[in-house]
Amino acid sequence: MAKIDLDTVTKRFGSGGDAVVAVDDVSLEIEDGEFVVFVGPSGSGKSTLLRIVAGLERQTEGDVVIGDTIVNELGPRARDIAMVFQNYALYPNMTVEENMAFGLKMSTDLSDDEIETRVRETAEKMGIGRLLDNTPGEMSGGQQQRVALGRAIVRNPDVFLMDEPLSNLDAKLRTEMRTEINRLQNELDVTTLYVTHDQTEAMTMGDRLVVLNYGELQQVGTPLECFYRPKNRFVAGFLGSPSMNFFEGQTEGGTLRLDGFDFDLTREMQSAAGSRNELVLGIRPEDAKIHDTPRSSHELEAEVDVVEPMGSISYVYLRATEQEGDRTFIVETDGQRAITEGQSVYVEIPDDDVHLFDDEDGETIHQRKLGEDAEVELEGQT
Amino acid sequence: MAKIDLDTVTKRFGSGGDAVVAVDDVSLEIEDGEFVVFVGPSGSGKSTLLRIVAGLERQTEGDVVIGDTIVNELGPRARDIAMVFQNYALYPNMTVEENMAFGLKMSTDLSDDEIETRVRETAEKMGIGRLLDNTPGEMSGGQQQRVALGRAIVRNPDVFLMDEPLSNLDAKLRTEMRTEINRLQNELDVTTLYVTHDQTEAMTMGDRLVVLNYGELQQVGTPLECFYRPKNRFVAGFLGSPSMNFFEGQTEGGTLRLDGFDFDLTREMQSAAGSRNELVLGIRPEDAKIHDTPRSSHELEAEVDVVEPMGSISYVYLRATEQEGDRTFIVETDGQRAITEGQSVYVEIPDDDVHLFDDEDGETIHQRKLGEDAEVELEGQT
Amino acid sequence: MSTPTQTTSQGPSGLARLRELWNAYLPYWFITPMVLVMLLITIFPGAYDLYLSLVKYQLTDPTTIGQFNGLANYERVFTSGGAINSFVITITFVAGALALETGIGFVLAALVTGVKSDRMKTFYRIAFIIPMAVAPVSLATIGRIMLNTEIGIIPFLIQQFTPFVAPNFLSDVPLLTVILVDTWNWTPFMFIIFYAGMSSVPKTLLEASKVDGAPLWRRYVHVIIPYMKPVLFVAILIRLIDLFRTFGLVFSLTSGGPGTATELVSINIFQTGFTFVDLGGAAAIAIVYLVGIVALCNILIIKVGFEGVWD
Amino acid sequence: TRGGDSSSGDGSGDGTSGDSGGDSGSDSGGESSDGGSDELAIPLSEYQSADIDWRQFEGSEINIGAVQHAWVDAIKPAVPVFEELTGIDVVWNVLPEQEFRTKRLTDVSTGAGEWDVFFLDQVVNQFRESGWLQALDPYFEDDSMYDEEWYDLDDLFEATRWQAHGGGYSDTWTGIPITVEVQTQFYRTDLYDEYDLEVAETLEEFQSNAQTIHENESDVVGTVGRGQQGYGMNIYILNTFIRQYGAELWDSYPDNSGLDSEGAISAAEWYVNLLQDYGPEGASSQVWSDVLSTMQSGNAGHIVSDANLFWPGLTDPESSDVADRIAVAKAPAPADGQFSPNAFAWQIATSQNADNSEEAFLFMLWASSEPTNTWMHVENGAGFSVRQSTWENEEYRSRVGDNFADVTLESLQAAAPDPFDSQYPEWGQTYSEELQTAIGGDQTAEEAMTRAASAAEDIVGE
Amino acid sequence: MAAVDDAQQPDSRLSKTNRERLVSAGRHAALLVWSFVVLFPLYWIVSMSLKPPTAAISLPPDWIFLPTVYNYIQLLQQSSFVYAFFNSVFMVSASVILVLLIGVPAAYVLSRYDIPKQRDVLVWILSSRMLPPVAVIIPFFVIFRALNLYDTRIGMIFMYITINISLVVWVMKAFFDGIPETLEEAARVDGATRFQAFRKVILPAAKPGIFSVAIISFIFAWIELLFSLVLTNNNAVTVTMQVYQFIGVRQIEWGMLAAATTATIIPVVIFVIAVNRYLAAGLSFGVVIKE
Ligand SMILES: Nc1ncnc2c1ncn2[C@@H]1O[C@H](COP(=O)(O)OP(=O)(O)OP(=O)(O)O)[C@@H](O)[C@H]1O
Ligand SMILES: Nc1ncnc2c1ncn2[C@@H]1O[C@H](COP(=O)(O)OP(=O)(O)OP(=O)(O)O)[C@@H](O)[C@H]1O
Ligand SMILES: [Mg+2]
Ligand SMILES: [Mg+2]
Repeated sequence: MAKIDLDTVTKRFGSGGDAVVAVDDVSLEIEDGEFVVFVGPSGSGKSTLLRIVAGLERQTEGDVVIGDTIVNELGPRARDIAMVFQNYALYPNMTVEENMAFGLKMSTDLSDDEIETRVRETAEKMGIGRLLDNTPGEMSGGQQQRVALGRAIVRNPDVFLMDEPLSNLDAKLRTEMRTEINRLQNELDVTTLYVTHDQTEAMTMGDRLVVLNYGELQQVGTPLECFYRPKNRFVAGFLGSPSMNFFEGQTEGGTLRLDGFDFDLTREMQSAAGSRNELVLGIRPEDAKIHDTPRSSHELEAEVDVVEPMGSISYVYLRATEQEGDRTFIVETDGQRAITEGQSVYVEIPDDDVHLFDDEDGETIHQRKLGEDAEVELEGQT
Repeated sequence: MAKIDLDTVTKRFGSGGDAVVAVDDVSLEIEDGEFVVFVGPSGSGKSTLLRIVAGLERQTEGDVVIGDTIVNELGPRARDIAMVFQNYALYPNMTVEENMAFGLKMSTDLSDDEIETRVRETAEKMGIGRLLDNTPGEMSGGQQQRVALGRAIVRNPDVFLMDEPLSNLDAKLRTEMRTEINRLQNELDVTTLYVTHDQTEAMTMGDRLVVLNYGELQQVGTPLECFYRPKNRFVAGFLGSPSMNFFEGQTEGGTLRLDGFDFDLTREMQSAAGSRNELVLGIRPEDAKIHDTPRSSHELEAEVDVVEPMGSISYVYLRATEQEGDRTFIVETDGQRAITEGQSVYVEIPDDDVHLFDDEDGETIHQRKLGEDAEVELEGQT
Repeated sequence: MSTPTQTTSQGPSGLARLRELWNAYLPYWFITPMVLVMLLITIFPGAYDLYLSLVKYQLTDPTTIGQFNGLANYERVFTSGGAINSFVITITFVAGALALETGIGFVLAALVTGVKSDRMKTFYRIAFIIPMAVAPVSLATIGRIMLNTEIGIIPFLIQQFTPFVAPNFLSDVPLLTVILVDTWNWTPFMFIIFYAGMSSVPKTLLEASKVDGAPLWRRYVHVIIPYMKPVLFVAILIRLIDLFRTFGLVFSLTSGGPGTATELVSINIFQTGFTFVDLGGAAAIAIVYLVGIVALCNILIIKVGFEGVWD
Repeated sequence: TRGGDSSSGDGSGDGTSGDSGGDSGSDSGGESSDGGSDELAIPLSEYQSADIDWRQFEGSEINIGAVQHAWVDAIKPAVPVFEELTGIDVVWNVLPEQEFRTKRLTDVSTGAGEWDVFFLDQVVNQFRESGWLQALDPYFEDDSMYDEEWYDLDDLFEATRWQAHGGGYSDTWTGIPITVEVQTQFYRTDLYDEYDLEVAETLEEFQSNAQTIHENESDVVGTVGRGQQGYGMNIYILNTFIRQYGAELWDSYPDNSGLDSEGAISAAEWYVNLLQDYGPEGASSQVWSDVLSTMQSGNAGHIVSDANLFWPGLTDPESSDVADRIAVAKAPAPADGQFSPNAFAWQIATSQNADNSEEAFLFMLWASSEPTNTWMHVENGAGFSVRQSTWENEEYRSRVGDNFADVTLESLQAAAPDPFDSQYPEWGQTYSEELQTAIGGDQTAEEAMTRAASAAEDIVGE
Repeated sequence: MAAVDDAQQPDSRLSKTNRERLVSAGRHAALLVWSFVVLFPLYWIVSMSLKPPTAAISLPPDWIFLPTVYNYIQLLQQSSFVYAFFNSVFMVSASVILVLLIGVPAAYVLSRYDIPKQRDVLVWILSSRMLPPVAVIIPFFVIFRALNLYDTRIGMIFMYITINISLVVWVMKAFFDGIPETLEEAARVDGATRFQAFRKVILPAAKPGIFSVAIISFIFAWIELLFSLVLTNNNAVTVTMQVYQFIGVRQIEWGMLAAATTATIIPVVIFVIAVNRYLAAGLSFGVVIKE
């Protein structure tokens, strides 16, 4: 009933030479009841895409299909959606209660009592029950955001569009809200499009992840797929925090010569690389390991630049001792491990955890290995 | 020159019975050049505090001292601050360039050329160099936020006030911006008050962390101090994501009886607990360990409720097999470890990693142990 | 019961269909009544005046009425001193009054906006609106007596309580007097609109500009005024147009005198048409004048920095 | 419909407060419905004696467009008499002068004919020549409508009849005169006593009287007089002196306006100098109401020459501070000139397009007939009779005072009205503007008159 | 918003309370000066209406006098004045409601939709108030008679609409332009039709503008003279005409004129007081919408 099809949708702002292509030829099928998370750098067209689905923006090209109808011509009202705006867009002259009740009044025949009950319930869930009589101007940023969220979920639409609905909430509240949204989505089986910048949300909330860059689809898949099997360097680098470390280099026989160290390619890697000469090696900070003394061949010597203690873990910024450039890479270590800046360490780069990318087009040519279970799970998903 | 003292500052909105106490008797000394990060749940008074320091809101009681002058009487203009507003507050009818140049024009004598140069440089750093001629309405949320940030840092004030300046940016950009802000702050030695909801920012950016709840100061200290030596249950639970797991229970001799399992208190813990009967045990998800088979005495049997795979790690939601209530707790495990829902596991709660809190007032009565190095480092900081 | 009309409605129900139609064509419904009213009030009078301006229509010469006159009426506008003179006077009058009313209106709006006490605010708001409610002819009639050098209260007060010598308002400085009286009468117009416009400047913007270190006047110049620009522009434009057609107030105050010192175009049109009963000539002045104002408005809208406001 | 009756219809007895009493400016014939039950002001028999078929238009209605003139207030209480007499309802439309002119022109020129009867003044020839006016002669000739003997045309002042013939430009009746005012001089008896002054008959005497007062009294100016432009304003006063100086306007129409003749220039010089030297500050912008108010408030010693209709206002203690210290005299004239003050008469007329012209004529006749006119003057505070007999009526004379009555009567008998040709409004306007400029001191009287003359000749000659 | 309330000089030695007091005193001084300028003539008019006629124009003025309501009683006894007064109240109120009903939606469309030749349309709308009434009064008179609108209330109401429509459209367009479109988008996503979004969200946000133009339109119609002069006879008479009846040919009744003028100000004052609180319902969109 609320399947959403985007068919070669393009959106340009402005025209002629100045045009900004906010969404570039995106095709995507979203199943009824599916929860899809959109991620991408700032300005990559996520909001625009949501607005196109909502009917607030008219795509320059392509079709939007909701259910079985092409809705290009239909206004937002006809599409039966609820949306959380990135900028909240609360009605300034209404109280919280009125803000939340507005959609129900407009789109349903519920009695005033029913509306009030539903609004109150939702407000309680959002933790803004005691603010119902406030106007938006009298609330903190997070409270406003929760009103915006509450205003959307109090309704019972076919489609949820949520544009960074939790960005101004603290971690704890965010976890609660995340759970609440997931629960609700499961319960009501509402097709949901969700934009977020939060890695946790991206990885945990959605059935599928859509990665955008410069308005173009980069990868569509389950979160784990995107994380472990990134289609290209962009996706690999974008997901995970801190980002994957990339090292550019040239193959020389079975060896990849990188700035500061050499990396011996496994047979598998070599065959994947084929005739490519310029390769990029990728390794996630949590996969590389730091040793005080050399242990295996796949190690490089590096000097500790900065240590960022995070509590249980620390991020260590390292600079390869022999490198020519001035770049650092990051490795995650245990938070209680004593590492001081300037210290010399050895970094192990396990074969299994390495990704290889084509230097030119960024395509992934070799994916990392996973544990057997994980591998199975991943397969199962796709 | 730009030391900031808050002396028993209180802010009430409204009056009489309806008054909301947004900031409650906060006293705080911030050194010149210090970088202080404010954290706290939504609505805890962070923004209000910043606005009081900025002179946009007049405290109901108490004094604000900047440098050596009591500035209660002075308007924002006289305080020489730059602020990033939580809601951006860009001038809608100015272009990005004009927005950024505005503060410089107003508060300095720089020539137009100099201003332009500085604006351009800053804009490049913010990654919005090509948007200089856009108006705020034509930009994505993250782009707007970067303009707001750029507008503040392009100036050279005595004090930076930043209210969640990175909330709408993607992880990668956020890392970059974080680094940029830190670099700038170090370079210019600007006293900085920074509000954030992001754990990483909170832990890594500031010299000191200020934790607020309901307008009251909970703890002021280095990030690690607050993380490892939380003053109370609130701080312990607020920092770290996912939150620390808490288990309420009663002491019976040397044993803490919790719902679902018993925990033997060490001697040290017992003496800390003293005559208290009702205690709360706290353990961070990353400190508890999951085993397939029982290993030590400090273990409980639990059933896997949900697994949240995050890439390198997974969060496992567990329910103690023998418990009566319906609560779950979280343990972090390796992302590639195969754990399925419904599976039975053993959870180890290492003595060293356990915090104990008074059940009534939430005060910490026993802090966890740290590795020696970490311990030293922590001591060194305080 | 089947009536023929029902066959046409295919929709779910008549009412729902109506609703649909209402919403589907909303902009048309919204704008049509206005357009109809506008057509009614512009087409006929415009055409009528245009026609009159092209024919002989000197009422005292009934035999020639209606004869096509080419551009002779217009020629007279440009050759007779009276009309040209009145254009010049009108422009002076408009410029002076507009500047005063805009300036005072803006300052008042800004000052009142900053008043903290609600009661005082209400008082000022109401007090500053009232002068507009005094009908111009009443004002002029009573104003004449108040300004009278011998028996008027205003010269009396000036003599008694200030070091200045009161001028003979209506005979020595008639244009200034007329401008001042108009300012008294119509500053409220600017005040109301400016005040409402200022009320809608977002608080956050002001806060941002304060933090940015902008002194008061620059906040006005760079933040408040640009934000209010559409409203400011509209108020000024409308007042400009109204000033150009001011009639009753000035006519009752000075009848256009002394001499022709305050003979505005509207007075000139009135005299040509209603006193000299040369309707053709009056229409020609009116048309020339209309063309001038339309051009002026277009120039203002396009050129004087207001580009973009109306896109 | 609404009850249109005003309770204080008959005013409080004298000319001024009569105004405030009974203006139901636009009352739609309210009086007619109530009139029957009330006592009629004038017995119907006064009219029924005439050989006129009063009731021939029974049941119709006439619309009267009037200026806010004391005549309206004076006659209104008597209108039920007319309504009773004829069965014609009267609807009033009373407006201030300026507004009245605008509306009259709109109504008449567009052929709307809303007004069956309307006031007519200096623009009579403008209206006549444009063919809007209906000549009344056919009605005068209709036996069922006019009874010469009863009406007694000759009782009307010559000057008013002349004006009702297009100010001498028409052979036919353009309207019927209803009010007449003549210029007289007003002065302050207390000041005359104090400085031992004699009432001036000549201009020179007047000037010296004005000078005496002007120079000896700090708060009192020697004289006031109209300075404001407008064809009924300053030139209305000046024309008196021009004629008295022996000059004639338009001695040969349309070639010579006479405005730059020696006499005209002397008159202008005299008047301009008088106002400049002994007049109030800002005299050039004064209209009749300023003149009146200044005199009423005791700030002037004289009104050099203005409508005798000021008399009630000046002598009413309610509105005048100097009510008991004012006297009236004939306007001064040059020592070697002839006494010939300006007289102005309002007439009421009907237009070509009016629907009810016959009814209108009956109304005109009724309104200006001797019984009505006498009643208005004797009973209802009026003071502008066009009928000589009224001024000789003892009852009336005792009400207004012999002095006032004599002065007026003598003045009227010697009076000459202005010649209002069809272009009078236009050249009069220019002429008055020039005069105003001269009074304001921006040009000499001679310059003003010369320029006025050439402008007038241009306009008329076109 | 409070735009004018903080430090001018960064190193001001004055304590806030003192400086605040100073700023506020300066502000009130300026405002009181203008209040005097505004109120003195009004006071004079009112006092004229309460004085016996002679005192009305005597100098030096009687500052202290025994007020008399004689003039007002006279005024109330004039059925024609009372009739015209309420007639005007009715016609003017009706016209204000109608002109808002017609003009506000049109302004909204002009603000939100792409209208071909928008500038020309706007100038055209404005052109309806460009000619002095004296230049269009005759054609209007002709139309009114042809359409049987002469001297009818409907006709006058229509006339009042015509004199205010351009004002309403222009001013309201400017106000609508200032209201963020996001609000409307939110409403439409919430299931509101365009009309509902307009009525429930945009209109409330535009309140200061609407009530301001309502006041101005009311006044414009209320004091209108020339059209009511020419287009009415005795049914649809307006109060302005009644005020001027005291300006006679040889006598101006100052007291009555002042009383009538005062009486005509009263409805305006009442109207302004009634809508006073909406005039500055300053909405701070910025708090709610990140801009
Ligand atoms: N203008 C106001 N009127 C009334 N209450 C207010 C006002 N501004 C803030 N508050 C209340 O004060 C409390 C603190 O608000 P504040 O904005 O400081 O919170 P915060 O810590 O910044 O929260 P967040 O993280 O959600 O932005 C909140 O409960 C809020 O509702
Ligand atoms: N109205 C507009 N006019 C012109 N360009 C626009 C407009 N709206 C958006 N853009 C541009 O389109 C691109 C995509 O914007 P969009 O808001 O979809 O980004 P986003 O992915 O939501 O980013 P963010 O995470 O920062 O919110 C950006 O480069 C932006 O500058
Ligand atoms: Mg976005
Ligand atoms: Mg906040």
